[in-house]
Parts: sequence; C-alpha cells; structure tokens
Amino acid sequence: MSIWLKVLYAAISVSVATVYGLTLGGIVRKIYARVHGRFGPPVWQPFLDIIQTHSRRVAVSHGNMFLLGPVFRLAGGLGTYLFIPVIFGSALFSNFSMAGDLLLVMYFVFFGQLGMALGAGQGGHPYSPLGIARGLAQMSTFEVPFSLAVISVAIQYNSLNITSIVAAQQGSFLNWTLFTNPLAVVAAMISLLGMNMHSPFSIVLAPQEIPIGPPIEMNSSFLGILQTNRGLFAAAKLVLFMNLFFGGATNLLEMVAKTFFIYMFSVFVGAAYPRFRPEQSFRFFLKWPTIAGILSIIFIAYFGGTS
Amino acid sequence: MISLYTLILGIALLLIGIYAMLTRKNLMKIVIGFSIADTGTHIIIVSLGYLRGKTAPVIDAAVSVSNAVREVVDPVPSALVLTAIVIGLAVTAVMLSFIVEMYKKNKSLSIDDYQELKW
Amino acid sequence: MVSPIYILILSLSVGFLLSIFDRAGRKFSLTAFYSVLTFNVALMGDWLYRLAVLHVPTFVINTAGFNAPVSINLELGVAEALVLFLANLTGLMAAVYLFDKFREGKVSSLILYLLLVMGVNGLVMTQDIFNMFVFLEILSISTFALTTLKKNLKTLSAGFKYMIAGGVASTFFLLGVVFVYYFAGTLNLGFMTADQFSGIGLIALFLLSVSLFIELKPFPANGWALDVYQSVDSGIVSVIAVVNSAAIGFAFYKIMPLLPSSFLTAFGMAGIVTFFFSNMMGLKQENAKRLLGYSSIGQMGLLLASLVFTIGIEPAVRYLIIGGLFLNHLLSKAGLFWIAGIVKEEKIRNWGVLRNNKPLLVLFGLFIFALSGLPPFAGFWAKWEFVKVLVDSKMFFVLGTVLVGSLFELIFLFRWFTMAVKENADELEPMASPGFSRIFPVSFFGILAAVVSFGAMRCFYGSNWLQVLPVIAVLFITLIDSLPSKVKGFISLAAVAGYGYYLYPLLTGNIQLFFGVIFIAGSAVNLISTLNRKNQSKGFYGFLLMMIFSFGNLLIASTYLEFFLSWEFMTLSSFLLILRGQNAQRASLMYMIFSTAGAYLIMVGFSFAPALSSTAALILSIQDVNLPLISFIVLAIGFMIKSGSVGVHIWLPEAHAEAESDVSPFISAILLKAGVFGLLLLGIAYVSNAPSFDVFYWVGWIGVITAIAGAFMASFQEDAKKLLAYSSMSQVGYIVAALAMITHLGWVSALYLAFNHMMFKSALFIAVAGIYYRTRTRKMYEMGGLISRMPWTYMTVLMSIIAVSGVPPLSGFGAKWLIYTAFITKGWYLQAGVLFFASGVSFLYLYRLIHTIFLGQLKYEHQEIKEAPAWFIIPQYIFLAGIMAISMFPNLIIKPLNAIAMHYFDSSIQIDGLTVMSELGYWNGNLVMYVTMAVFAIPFIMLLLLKGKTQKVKQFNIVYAAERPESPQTTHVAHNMYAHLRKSLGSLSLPRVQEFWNSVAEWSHTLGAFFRRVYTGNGQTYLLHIILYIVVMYAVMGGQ
Amino acid sequence: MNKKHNDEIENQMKLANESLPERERALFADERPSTVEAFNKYYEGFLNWARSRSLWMLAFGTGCGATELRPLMTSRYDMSRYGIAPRPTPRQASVFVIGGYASIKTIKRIVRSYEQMQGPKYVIALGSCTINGGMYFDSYNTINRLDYYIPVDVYIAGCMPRPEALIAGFNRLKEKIRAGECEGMNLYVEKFDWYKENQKQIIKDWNMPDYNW
Amino acid sequence: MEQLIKKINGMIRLRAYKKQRESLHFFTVEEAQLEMILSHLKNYEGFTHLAFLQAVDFIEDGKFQLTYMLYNYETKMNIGVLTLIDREEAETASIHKLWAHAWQYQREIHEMYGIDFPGSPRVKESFVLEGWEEMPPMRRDFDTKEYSERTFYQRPGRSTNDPAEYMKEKLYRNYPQSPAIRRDDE
Repeated sequence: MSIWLKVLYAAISVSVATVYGLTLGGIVRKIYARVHGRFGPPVWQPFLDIIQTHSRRVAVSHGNMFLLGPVFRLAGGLGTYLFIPVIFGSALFSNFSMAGDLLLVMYFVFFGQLGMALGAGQGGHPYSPLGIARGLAQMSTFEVPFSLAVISVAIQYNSLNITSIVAAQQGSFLNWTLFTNPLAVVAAMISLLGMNMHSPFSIVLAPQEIPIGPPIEMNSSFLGILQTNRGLFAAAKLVLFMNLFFGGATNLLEMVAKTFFIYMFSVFVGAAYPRFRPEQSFRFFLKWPTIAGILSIIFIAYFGGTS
Repeated sequence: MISLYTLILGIALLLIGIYAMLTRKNLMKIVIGFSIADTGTHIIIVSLGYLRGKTAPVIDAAVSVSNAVREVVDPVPSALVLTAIVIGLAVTAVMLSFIVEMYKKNKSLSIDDYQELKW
Repeated sequence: MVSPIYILILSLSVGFLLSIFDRAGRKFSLTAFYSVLTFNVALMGDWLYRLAVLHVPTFVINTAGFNAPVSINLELGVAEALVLFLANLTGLMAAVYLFDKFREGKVSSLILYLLLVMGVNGLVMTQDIFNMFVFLEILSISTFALTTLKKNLKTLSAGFKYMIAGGVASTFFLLGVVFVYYFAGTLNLGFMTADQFSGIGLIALFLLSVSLFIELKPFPANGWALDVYQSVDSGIVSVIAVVNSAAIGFAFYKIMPLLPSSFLTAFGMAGIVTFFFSNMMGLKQENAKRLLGYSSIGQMGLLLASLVFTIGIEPAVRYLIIGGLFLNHLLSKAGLFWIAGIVKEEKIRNWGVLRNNKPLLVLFGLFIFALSGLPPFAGFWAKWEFVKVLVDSKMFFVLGTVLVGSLFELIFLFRWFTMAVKENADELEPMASPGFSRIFPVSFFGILAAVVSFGAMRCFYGSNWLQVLPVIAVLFITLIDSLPSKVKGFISLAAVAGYGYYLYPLLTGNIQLFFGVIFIAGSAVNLISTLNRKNQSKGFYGFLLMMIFSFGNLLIASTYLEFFLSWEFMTLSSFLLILRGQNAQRASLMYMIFSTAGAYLIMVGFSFAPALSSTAALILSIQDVNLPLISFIVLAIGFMIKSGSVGVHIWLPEAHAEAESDVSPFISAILLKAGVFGLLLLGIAYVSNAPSFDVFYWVGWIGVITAIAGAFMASFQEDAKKLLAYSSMSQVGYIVAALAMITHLGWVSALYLAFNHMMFKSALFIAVAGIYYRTRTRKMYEMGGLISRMPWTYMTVLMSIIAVSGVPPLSGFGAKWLIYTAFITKGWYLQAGVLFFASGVSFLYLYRLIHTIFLGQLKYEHQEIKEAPAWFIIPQYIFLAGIMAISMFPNLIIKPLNAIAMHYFDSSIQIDGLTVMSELGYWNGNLVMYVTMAVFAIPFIMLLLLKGKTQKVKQFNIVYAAERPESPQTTHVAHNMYAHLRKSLGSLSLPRVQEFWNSVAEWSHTLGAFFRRVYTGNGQTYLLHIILYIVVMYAVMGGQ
Repeated sequence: MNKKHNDEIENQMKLANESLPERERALFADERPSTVEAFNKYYEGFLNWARSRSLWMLAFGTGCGATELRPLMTSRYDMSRYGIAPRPTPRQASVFVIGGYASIKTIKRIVRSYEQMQGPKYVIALGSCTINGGMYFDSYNTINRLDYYIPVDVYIAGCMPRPEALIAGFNRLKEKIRAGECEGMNLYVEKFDWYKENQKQIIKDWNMPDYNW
Repeated sequence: MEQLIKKINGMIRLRAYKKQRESLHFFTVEEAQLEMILSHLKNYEGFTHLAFLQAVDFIEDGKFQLTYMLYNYETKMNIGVLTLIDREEAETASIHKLWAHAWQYQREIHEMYGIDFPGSPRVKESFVLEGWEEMPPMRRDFDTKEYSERTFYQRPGRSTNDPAEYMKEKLYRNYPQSPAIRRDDE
C-alpha cells in the first residue's frame, strides 16, 4: 500500500474519530442536563465552542513551551489514536498500528500529557502545577489496575498485538474479554473512570478549587486545540478499551455502538457519585481495582483462564 | 622428689602477693604485694630444682668437681633464680621510683586516684 | 659477614659508655647512639639480603663456645632477619623522630632506648626460653622507664599500670619457663618437642604461652596498654606498638610449635575476639592516639589469629598473609602514631588542622588506606589470601568476625580521615610546621609502604602494567599537579582516549566491548564537563583517571583477584572523588562503608569460587565456572550494594548529592553500571551452571522493589541531585530486575536500559551541574523559570526526561517495550505490574525536576543568570545526539545487544527491517518517530494558522484570582509538590531503611560503649582482668 | 540606523508602568495593547455567529447581583441551552458580567480581569448601580458609571434584575454580536489613555502594570 | 454577673452600667483604666475571647466611643467594655498584646476613623480602602455625597429622593418624631 494512501486513510480515520468524540461530548452534556432536569446545550455545542475559541483575535503566550504544550497534547491524542487499529479487518481504519503494539499505545498516551504538563508549567500559574501534580499522581495510581489488566489480557491471548487480541475475540460475544476475563475488565473499567477524569476522580480538573487545573492559562487557539484533543483522545481511549475488552468492531456502526456504551458507563458513574479527594482516590485505585487486577492475573496465569 | 613444702609455700606466697595486689589500694602495698608474689615465684623455682638431701650447687671445698653431679641439686633453677631476683629487684626499683614521682605530682598514694585514663 | 651478636654487644656496650660520651657533649653521645642504631639496621639488612636472596643457611650463634643445649644459642633465619630488620628500622626511625627529645632530655633515655633495642633483638634471636625471659624483662624495664620520657601524671599512672600488668605477666612467664624446664629438662627451644608436655605438663606450656599472649594485649586484659598508647609520647608508643609487639609476637611464634592444637585454636579465637572487640570499641573512641591503640591491639589480634589459622597451608601463602599483615601494621601504625605526635590534637574531630600541611595529609591518607587493607597496600593482598584460607578451611565464624571487625576498623579509620579532610577547623590553632626530624620518618615510612605495595603488586603481576595503571595515573597527575586545571583536564582526556585505544583490541567479547563503551566512552564524554573547573583541583584528575582506568580494568580482569583489585581501586578512587564535595563527609563515609561491606562479600564470594581454568577475561571465562550457591548469594548481595539496591541503597543518594556536581555523573551513570556489570558476570555463570536455589528470582524481586522505592523517594526530594540519585536507584532497579530474568529478552532490555541510562543520566547530571554552577543551589524550590535563561540546558533536560520516562518516540520507550515484553514472556506478571507502577511514579519526579527548575516563576536573583558554560553544554549534547540516534534507529543498539545475548541464549526477537518483533508484539521505532513528527507537525501548523495575534507575556502576567502575584517565591509551586501523594502513600516513602541502618550504627556504637566500660582506668581492675583472663583461658583450654 | 529607529518606535509603544517597583517591572509585560481589526464581512459574520452561540461567562461575582446568576444556571432558567457556560478563568471567558455595584477595590480587580480576557470580549453590566450608582450613588467607595472604566456592551437595569431580565440581556448581547457591534475590545484600546486616566483617578494604590496582559 | 459588676465597680468607678439582656452587659470605663480592666477580665474572669472592637463617632461631644466586646466561653456571657476617647487627638493604647488578633480591628478602625493605636502592628497600612487619601470616611464630618460627586462621574438624568424625607413620608408617617440615638452614659 502506498504511503500516501495510508496517510489519506489515516486522515479520514482521524476526522471521523474527532467528530465522533466531540459529538459524544455533546451528547454527554445533554445527558447530564437531562439528569439535572435541564434542557441542555445542543449536541453540536462542542463544535461551536471550538470555533469560538479559535475565533479569538488575540492570544497570550507565556513562551515557547507554553505554545507547544497544546501541540504536544493534540499530537499525543493523534498519535495514540493512530497507533490503534480501530476497526478489525478494515484497511481504512487500521491506522499506523504496524508501528507498535499495545505497549506503544499505552506509553504514547503520556506523550501528550507530559507535553501539556510542561506547557502549562511554563504558564507560571501556581494552579497549573497543582493540577498537574494531582493529575500525575492520580495517573500513576490508575495505571496500576490498568496495566495489571493489560498484562492479564496479554497472558490470556499471549500477545500484545492489538489486532490479534481483537482477532481472538471474534466469533461469539462470549469470546469477549468481558466474559472470558471479567476481573481484568473490572480493573480496567475502574481505571477508565480515572482516565476520563469524571467524578469521582475529577479532582484534577476541579473547576472551583483550582479553576480547571492545568490549562488555567490556556486561551484562544491553545484552548481550542486542547478541546479538539478532548474529543479525539476520548475516542482513542474508548476504541482501545473496545478492542481490548469488548471484542473490537468489524464496522463503524459497531464501533460507535460499543464505544458509546463504554463511555456511558463512566458518564453514569460520574453523574451518580460525588468526588474523591486526591489522597482518597489514590488509595482507592491501589485498593479494589488493583486487587481485581492481581486476581485476574492469578486467575488467567495460574488457573488457565478459559481461553 | 621435689620439695613439696617449699613448693606449696611458694604458691601460697604467690597467691598472697597477687591477692594483695588486687585488694590493697595503697600503691606501696601493691608493690609489696608484687614483691611477695615475686618471692613466691622464686621459691617455686628453687623448690622445683631442689632434690632432698643434696647440697647447693656451689663448687667449693664441700663439693668437689668430680662428684658434683651426684651431690648437688639441679643447678639451673638456682642460676635462674639469681637472675630472676635481680630482675625482680630492678622492676621493684622502677616501680618505687614511679610511685615517688606519682606522689610528687598528685600527693596521693591511692591507686583510685590514678584512673583518669579509661575507656 | 658480621655476626649479629654484635648488635647485642654493641648496643649494650655503647649503652653503658653513653654516659661517658655524654660528658664530652651531647653531640658525641647522639652520634654514637644513632650510629649503633644505623649499624643494627645495616647489619640486619645485610643478613636479610644474604638469607633471603643468597640463601645462606640459618645462622646459629653459640655463646660461650658451647653448643646448645649447654649454652645459650641465638638463631638468625629469614624470618628473624626480616622481623629484626623491620624492627630495627622502625627503632631507628622512631629515634630519629625523637631526635629533639633526645637532644634535650637526659642521656639515660638514650641508654634505655639502646637497651630496648637490644632486648628486642635478643628476644627475637634467642632460642633459650629463660634467655627469652631475660630479654623480655630488659625490654620491659627499659620500656617502663621510657614511658616517662614525657613526664606527667598521665604517663606516670599509665606506666605504673603497665608495670603492674607487665610484672605479673612476666612472673607467670617465669613460672612457665621453670615448669617447662621441669618437664622438658632443657631450656632450649630447639631441643623441646611437643610430646614432652603431656597431661600436667601442659600447664607449663599454658603458663609460658598465656603470659606471652597477655603481653600481646588480648581483649579484655589490655586496658593498661591502651592507657600507655594514649598518654605516652608518640615516638615511644610507636616503638611499643610496633617494635615491642613484633618481638613479643615473634617470641610467641617461636613457642607455637610446642603448643597443642587446642591451645592454638583458643589463642587464635582469642586473637579474633580481640580484633573484633577492639575495633568495635574503637567506633566510640574520640581520642586519636587511643583510637590508634585500639587499632593496634586489633591488628595484633588479627596477626596472632592469622599465625594460628594459617598453620598447615602452603608456606609461601602463609608468609604472604603474616608478612603482609605485619608489614602493613608496622608501617602504617608507626606512621600514624608519629603523625598523631605531630598533630598534637587529641580529639580526632579536631584533626582538620592537618589540612594546613598537605603532604602530611597525603601521608595520613596513605597510612589509613594501608591500614584498612585497601589496594595496593600489603594488607590488601594479605586479607585476600587470608579470606581464601579461612574459606578453604571452612572457618566461617572466624571469617565473619574478621570481616565485621575489619569493617568496624575501616569505619573509624575513615571517619577519622574524613574528619581530617573535611571537619571545620577554623577555630583551632593552626598546626605548627614540624621539624625535619619529625617529618622524615613519616615520609620514609610512607614511601616505604608505597614501595612495598608496589613490590607486592609486581610479585603478583609481573609485567601486567595495566592493572597498575590506576596507581600510575595518580602518581603521574600528582607530578603535574601544579599545571592549570584545564591542561590537566585535556591530558586526562587524552589519557582516557589512549587507554581506550589500547584497551580496544583486548576487548574480545562483545559484552566487554559494550561495557567498554559505557565505561570508557561514557567517561570520556563526561570528562568534558570537568574542563570547566576554574581552580587548581589538585588531585582531582588523578583520582578520576584512577577510577576510569579501574572501570576498564574490570573488563579485562582475567582472575578473581584482578577483578577484585580493580573493584577496590574503583571504590577507593570514587570515595576520594566523592569526598571532594563540600559537605561530603558523611556521604563519602557512608559510601565507603557500604562499598567495603560489598567488597568483602565479593571477596568471600570469589573465595568460594573454584579456580579458573582459562586465562581469558573473567567475564568470558566465568561461564565455564561452576560457582557454588553461597558464591551466588554473597556475590549478588555484594554487587547489589554497588548498584544501590533497596535495603543497601542509603549511601547512594547522599553520595550522588554531596559529590561535586561534575563528579556525580560519573557516579550515577558509570559507577552504578559497575554493579550491573558484576551482576551480569554472575548471570553468565548462572546461565551455564545454575545452582539448585533460584537466586535470581529474588534478585529480580529486589530489583523491582528498588525500582518502585527509588521512584517514590525521588518524588519527595527537594534536592535536584538527590532526586536524580533516587531516580538512578530506580532505573538501576529496572536493570537489575531485567538481568535477573536470565532470558534473552531480559538481558537485551537490561543492557539497552543500561546504555540508555548512562546517556540520559549523564546528560541530566551535567545539566544539573551547569545549573548549580550558575545558581549555587541544589534546592529545586529555590529555582524556577530558568527556561528563559538556560534554554539549551532545558532542551537537554526535556529530552532526557522523555527518554527516562519511556515516552515514545525517544529511546526510553524501547527499554520499556523490551522490559515489559520480557517480563510477560518470562511469566513475572506481578513484577511487571509493580514496574508499571514505578514507571508511572517516575513521571512524578521527572515532572517535578523539570517544572520546579525550568518552568514556573523565575526568581529575582536569577533574572540576569546566564546559560551554563559550554563545557557543560557540549557533553550534554553529545549524549543527546546518542539518544536521538538510537531513538531514530533502534537497530543501532538492538542488533548488537541481540548478538551479545544470543551468545548465552536463543534469540527471542526477530528483526525484520526496522521492526523488532518479539513473541508477543512488535515495535518499529523508526516509524514511530516519523508518525510522531507528523502528528506533531499537524497541530503545530494548525496553531500557527489559527492563533491570532499572540502577545508574548511575562511571568507575572497570570490570572491570579484577579490579584497580582506577590513575589515569585510565593507563586512558584515547588516545595513539597506532592503533598497529597505523601498524605495518602507517604508511609511508603518513609526512610525506614535509613532508620534501620541508623539503628544498626547506633547499636554497634552502644555495644562498643558498653564493652569498653571494662577499661575502668583502675590498675587493679586491669590486673584482675589479667588474672581472670588466665583463669578463663585455662578453663577453655583445659576443657578441650 | 534603521534598527535604532525601530527601537525608538518600540519604546514609545511601551507602557511606563511607573507605579511598579523597579525590580518588578521585568516581571510584567509592558507592551501596549493594539487594536485587531475584524476579518472580512462574511468570515467575521460566521465567527460572530459562533461566538454568539458559545458565550463563556467569567464566573466572577463582583457584587450582590451575582446572586441572580446562580438561578440562571439551574434547571429553571438553564442558560446552557443558549450556549452560555461559566468559565473560571478570564483567559478563557468571553463575557464579563458585572454583578451590580462595583467598589473601588473591586473595580481594580474588574479592570485586571477584563484586561486579561482575550478579545473579542463583551461586558454585561447588571443592575442600576453600574448605570448611575443606584442606591450607592453617594457612597464614598462605589463608582457611579461603569462605562468610564471599561467598555460596556449591554446594561440590564433593575435592582436587582430578575434572571428573566438577564436572559433578555444576553439575547440582546447576542444580537449585537451578530450585528458586529460589540467591538468593546478595540474601543478599550482606542480610548486606552482615557480609560486609564479614569481608572487611576480612583484607584490610588495602582500596584500593577498599566495593562494587565 | 452582678457580683462581677460589683467587684469591678469596687476596683474602679463604673460609668453607665447597662444590662441589655441576661447575657449581655455594657459598662463604660475611663480610658486610662481600660487596659487594666480588659486584662483583668481576660485573665481572672474568664473573658478570654475578644469578639470585636468597634468605634462610634459622637461628633457632637467630640468623642469616639470604642466598644470592646468580650465573651466568656464558660459562662456564655458577653461584656461590652466601652470607653470614650478624645476626637481631636484620637489615640489610645493598643491591646494587641492581650489579644493578638486585635491588630486587625485596630487597623480597620484606624483606616475608617483615624484613631491611632500606637504600637499596633501594621496599623498604618490600608485595610479595605487601598490607598485612601482623604479624611477617614466613617467620621461623620466626612461628606460622602460631596466626595462621590467630586470623584465619580455622575450620569445625568438621575433623580434622587432624600432617603430621610422619603422614608418619613412612606413608612414613618405614624412616628413623626423618630427616636434620637442616645448614648447610655449620658
């Protein structure tokens, strides 16, 4: 396949994911509003917000790193997405997954976060590092159950290759990791809550105590890029979870349906639970989901699992 | 064969001397204890070489050169003891001179007053 | 051929004539005095030459024209000649040292001194035990009298105690002599045999030996000796500690053949006990001369023990051990006592005054190193062989006691040394410059020690000059030390390059070559940063070269001893480098203690190892060696100490932080890899001959725990260098864990990580060095916002932390990919989980590092700060280029590493073009790089197009809740940045290990303080000790 | 020569920041704000449409009128359906709602926050106090006319105006935005010196730069 | 409580004691005796808490009245210690040594009334007015309307009702003589 075709496919894939991710965000706001008994903003409000932020005539930059922070962030989102095969068996949506396996995806997530943290740090505002400190600490803890789940999955399918993990789950829905290795899915889904930073783990972005955390100084187009990434990155994470735990997708519709429900999980938990303090959330992640992850490894590695 | 009484006497003196050294606080008495112990040692030495009924290993009018081997006691311990006495004397003398100097410096003869060096 | 009897005759006759000479003037008497002493030395030297080199038979002197046993006879063999030569030499030097005293004092001291010398000579040579008694008494009485050379209350009371003890001991000796005569019927040693003393006859031997033994000051019957050592004039003390002890020790050696083995074992044990306890009690000692006294007593104990425990082994080795220990003790102890006399400060804490006199300080260090048994001094070789003997004869208890005792000794000696080098001495009176007569003997012995050590080395290695190179480097740099620092730097750089060039053909194995690159090339690049030094940096380059050459020598060491020698050179040189740091006293001491403990373990481990069959480098030949399990365990612990594994890591952060900032990169990036190299060595042995117990499983766990513990502790540091140090600990934990897998992929990842770590940690430490150079602070919260002032350094740090954290596309991700794949393939799942956690935590400290230094608020005092000097920037960018190269083309490193590991295992990865494939997954670093560049470019262009009119603003133009920031200090989030994490998981970061080791230290000091209470200072108590000691020894020996 | 000339011009463009202590001047940007003209009509029209549909309101309750903003967020009035959302930082907000009376102490913060907002930016002034002082017309520390200190786009009269009035005000603002009439950002720059003079007249301890970027 | 009042009355002559309710009492003391009384109340009578410190301007008498409101946690009693100081030379002793937090009240009073408390920390710093240059605004001779007109730009067209007149007409029609504010010690 020619490289330019590949690039074209990737561009299409990214556009779809971004639009999908942003729409998902709009839907979530709508759902929240309805839960509150409000009418809520239109579903396309995220798009309007992005146009609005980009439409600012002036911007303030604190330096080159500040300028690059959002770039890093979106690059992280793009890269993460591009290293995941989105739809099983589809050339259009296979992205650049031949560059690396699951570990690459897991670590590329940090690319954007690190860059963003640096950019926000140069902003000079004390709330930025405060939020980043919380975010990084929370990340280091929710990575524990997630990585345990990934290890468990890797043992189960004897592979770290996302495509072959998906392939192994094809056939019946009973082949999904959700059913063959439920403990790993429990661990991973709880850490998904942390990744999405929905409450009860939303202290990182705490809108009141430290106004929206790291990106406090971000403005205009910088913010717009961050918002774009929010959509894309959400889509990337969901696709990854879908691939690892929910049998992947063979067509776009299936992908949309599955990821929607995965997302709804964290939305509903977020709508129902109050927030943890940072130290509570750290301890929480290291307690129950970690135990679930360890149990899933023991279950898979030492009792053979079911696959 | 050896003289048991003198041996016991020597050991007794040795023990008395050591006891004195261990219990007396006065420096002079300690030196006296040392001398007693030293003397006890000398007696032990001599008694080990002593053979009942024989004479001193001095070749003079009483003992001729030819029958000396039969008539005298083992001469070696006696010779040793002479040297040992001299040496003991020297040690005692040095000790006493130390005591004199120490008394000059500290005006005390109690050994308890000379223990600032420790640990 | 002058008969040695003339020594006795001349000493005695001149001694008596001296008072007459003195009438004619002190000049005459002194001339006579020194000529006699010189004559003694010359005569003994001559005899030594004849006996040892020309192999003249043992010379026997029969007095009074009769043969033994009728007459008293003297014997002069090689051993006697050697001991007497050294004793007389020391006597002469001590006399030179005492020249001022002798010139001004009474003539009687000259006479006494000659008598003493005569006593010593006689005691050593005589074969008659009563004669021995006589000489012993002559020796003792003259010594008693000489103690009051400096007459004050202390010397008098100490001398009196000495006399009581000595008097009683000699009384018993006399008794023993007589009893021996009674049983053997002769006084001549040559005519006695052990079987003459059976049953009750053993009492005779007991009395004879135990009283001599008491003269050698065994614990605890040795309080009197300590008092003498503390109070009496240094010159005399050096004679008592060295010459007297040598003579009495030799006398004991002479009667040893008579003693039954039960006696000998008991005496050997008593020697070991003495060595152990006196060193332990030395820990608590603050008086310099008393400290030396403890050390002397300990050394004598060790010497006696070695006399006993080496019976029956090959004579050459035996002489090496005994001779080495003896020579070491003699030279260094005499030298140290003399220095103590010159310094005149009683408290070791006040020895900072020694810094006024640099040559003397060097000599002091020389003696301390010699005494501690560090190479190249004689004690090192002796200790190495002794340990081997003990291991071979399975005396593990003795071995343990000796090693712990040695460690104690090393602790107090090095504490003293670090105090002398570092302790504040500003308020003390500066030391007066010593006269020639005082400095000469010290220097002479220093040079002698060096020559002897050089001779020992030559006798071991013949022409292998590479092993000696570290020492040569030090000497060479010392010669040119007056040159400017930059010149020396360039010379050193050239030397390292030349060394590398020379070494290259010797590195036949790939693995050697790989570590060669880390050790030599890494050092060379790091060396560039030292070129920034402005001041003279005396000694610095010498030690640096010594360390670098030792690294290289580790690679090509072909025997255990060579390996260990280089290892010890490395330890010593790195200790000296660390000590150069401003507040490095504690840190360097801790480093030395832990390193030495590790070195002892390595020594023991190698002693257990079977002999090598091949002459190739150890790293290559080790695979043919079937190491026993104990070797594996002990060596693994030893190497893990060096690599800073958890539990024994506490030296690491201190040493890294307190070393000079351009030394830290060497320690972190390269020195730690030496530990890794050692573990790899062990791993290779494990691959071919695995023991029954899976040692490396536990090593793996330790590595994993090290990784997480280091990461946690790094997150809570305020000091940039400490943060990096803990980060190093964590990273090396990864390496150790990966090595411990003993799989192909594990080793590839370990080596990959090692290489990577060398580069990014060097770059980071040099960057921090540059920052420290400009800001003069290591506290991160005192910095901030430096990105605008030091953009180049920022770039390095940014790239390096990306490489550390394992974020693609830089090389760190390769390490992560390899290591996790390896772990999952190996089946170490939970370990992999912990490592994931560690890698998450590593983001915390990395962000903290870069944020608190470079981002946030620039402080007022740093507004005008400049970029770090070019000497710091150049090496950083060399390393950065390396990182970028292997990031872009991972095959550059993966392929060779694959080849190295394939030497030991079947390959588990395939390299298909630019993609690396493992059993589980795949990774194409090149493509990742391109994709990353592309995805980076897209938003960047997007931003440039859309961002509107952008105003660059300054640091206070922030949204501050509608206020304006008060000051940069209060606006910068840096101090205790992860307070919330500390709140929830901080208990993990408590310094428990530190507390553990602190309490170990506390306990050993407390025990020392407890035991030394036996030395009440009361003469009667000391006497009681002696009596009880005899009783107890009798009980012990009688029981057997 | 040319460079020197440029430097001179640049220096004239700088703000004096005289009230800042010497060492703090380096910590604040001293550039003068400049006007940024709109794009061409159609593009700007599109952007204005988006801006009007996505009003981000600075959550800064300057006076008692802020109480009336709370019900606006609740389900009864639900401002989010108009695309109005609160933002906690002025960097991201586009609408500044002045909640009633503004004391001198508050006006200082209002000016800072307003200047830190990224244009185009809009101001809704709430309540009589902002119009002519309201019931605080004779207070010694409450200003009477807000538009002397920052440009105001929409006034909502009342003491206090109900949330319905607020919604009406927002709708008015939207209309004005779409009509391209809300150029307060450029107005502020054009009359910069006048605004500064007025501000400095009442804010006596001016311990901030002349323009808070 | 009565006992306490008697006791204090025995120590000094109390002026104008007033019992507002069971748990709230006021009395006035001489300015010179104020510190002594306060420290006595704090140290011996259990009034450990200084609830507030405030001032009233009695311009007619040329006096400022200071009210130190103390509270006893055990008996749950409030005592207001009042004192009068001269309006022209408005200055009195600082009590920040008795209650550390009093400095903040004193600073505020200094700003608002111009009463000085020598020795009180940071008393001269501005508190809420941030750079006020005129007469302290809470003094009754400060004409706030004139100040406002002078300083703030008036919007033309505003019509104003005099609050007193307007209120009188609207609400107090039944009370033509609104009660004058009287001090208790008069």
